[in-house]
Amino acid sequence: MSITVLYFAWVKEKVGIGEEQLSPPDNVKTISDFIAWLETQSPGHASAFSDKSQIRIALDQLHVPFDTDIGDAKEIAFFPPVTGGAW
Amino acid sequence: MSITVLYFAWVKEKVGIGEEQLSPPDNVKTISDFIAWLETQSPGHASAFSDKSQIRIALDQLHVPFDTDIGDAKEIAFFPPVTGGAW
Amino acid sequence: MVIKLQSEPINAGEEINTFLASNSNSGGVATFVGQVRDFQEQGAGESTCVSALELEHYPGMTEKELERISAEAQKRWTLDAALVIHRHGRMNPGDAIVLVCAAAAHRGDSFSACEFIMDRLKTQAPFWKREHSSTDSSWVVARERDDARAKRWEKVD
Amino acid sequence: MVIKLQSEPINAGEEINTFLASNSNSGGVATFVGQVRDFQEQGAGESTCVSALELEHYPGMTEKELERISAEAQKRWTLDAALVIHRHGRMNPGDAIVLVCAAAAHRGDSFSACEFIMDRLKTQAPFWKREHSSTDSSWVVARERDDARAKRWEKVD
Repeated sequence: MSITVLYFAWVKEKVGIGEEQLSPPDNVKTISDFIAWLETQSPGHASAFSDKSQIRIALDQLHVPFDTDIGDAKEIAFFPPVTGGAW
Repeated sequence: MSITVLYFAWVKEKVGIGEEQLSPPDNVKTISDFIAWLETQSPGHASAFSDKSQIRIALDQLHVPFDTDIGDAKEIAFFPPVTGGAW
Repeated sequence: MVIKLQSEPINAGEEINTFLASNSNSGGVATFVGQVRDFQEQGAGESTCVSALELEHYPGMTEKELERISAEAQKRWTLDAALVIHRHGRMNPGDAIVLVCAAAAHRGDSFSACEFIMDRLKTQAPFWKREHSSTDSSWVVARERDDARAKRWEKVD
Repeated sequence: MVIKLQSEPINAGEEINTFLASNSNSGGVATFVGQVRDFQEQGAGESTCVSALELEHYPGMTEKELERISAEAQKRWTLDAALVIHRHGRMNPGDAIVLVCAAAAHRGDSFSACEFIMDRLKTQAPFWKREHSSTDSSWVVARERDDARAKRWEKVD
């Protein structure tokens, strides 16, 4: 399986790129599995995911929790909690 | 004592005038007393005050209830419950 | 805190832009515009056409009441500024009758103040509405819903 | 229901006037404008100067999320129309970041829908803010108050 992986804000800065196409091994089922595998890919990936309480996920552009099955999703995005204006 | 009396909306239409200067007798203490006396002044006044549940009062431009003492107020106004836009 | 009472049309967008510019450091600005509709609900899904609306008011008391309401809003919430513009006299469907703006650092304050001012205004500001249709003209009767909405705020006193 | 995402400045007053004109038969229109402030609270009364703000977003998801939020508002309240305009990219203090408008027959619906859209937007729409001062630039951390505000609406689900 091949999936588009997107990173935003400081997650992107830590990983070093904004987008990549990845094919995780078959034993990767949930998003937590996927993150564990991502952390082994580079020191940048490891650093981006060092504090998971600050990571949010969207699967095919929908907010989802860490234990979600990736299934046949085409796009997964990792980013910090969202922040808008100061009001 | 002389007091400026104002009428608005359909209260004004029923009384027939928007403003008058009146000197009620000494036994008129509260607004209820004043209305009872007003009702004897003309059929228009009587008709305006026939349903007191539809009358609201401002004494010197402040909303007040019927049992308020008129004291040395300079202006008293009678009008229907207020109505603004339809929103 | 600015109160304007006018018989001229209200240009809501222009007034809001002026208000935003003079409060450019307020994070949030909530506003409300009340417009003249071209129909009046008669209950049971019925409605009649409204060709014009006339708003009588109590000169002197209206301004004071709007000021009292705005002052009360400023006491209850942390506001940077508030603006109330109310029209009186004759107006046409689609015209703005009232514009309320509230600027605050936090949006909760601006929303609550704006809604409070509107609710109080509807039950306290001395305006009386007469609706004109093609055949008729009549005073509008006050609605209990407005009293109920205004009473909600008494709990927080 | 209209969603606009743009890097160009938002002319709030002009957009509001257009919205009012296309919803002239809605009795009430509630709007909210969020503006870039020229300072950032640091807690304990401290604040630092903000010279510019940069809003990164997730193209594609942002539009979908704003549409989901507006659709949810239309399901919860009786609205005639809703408009959300959000800016992204670099902006200056005093600029409008977001404009939300909600038109309804009754003001309660327009206020609630507008506030709901703002609360949801702050916690769900994928925007990340970077503040630039004269010496520094840093990502802004999400605040718990926003989560608390957004959670209020879950009770009415």
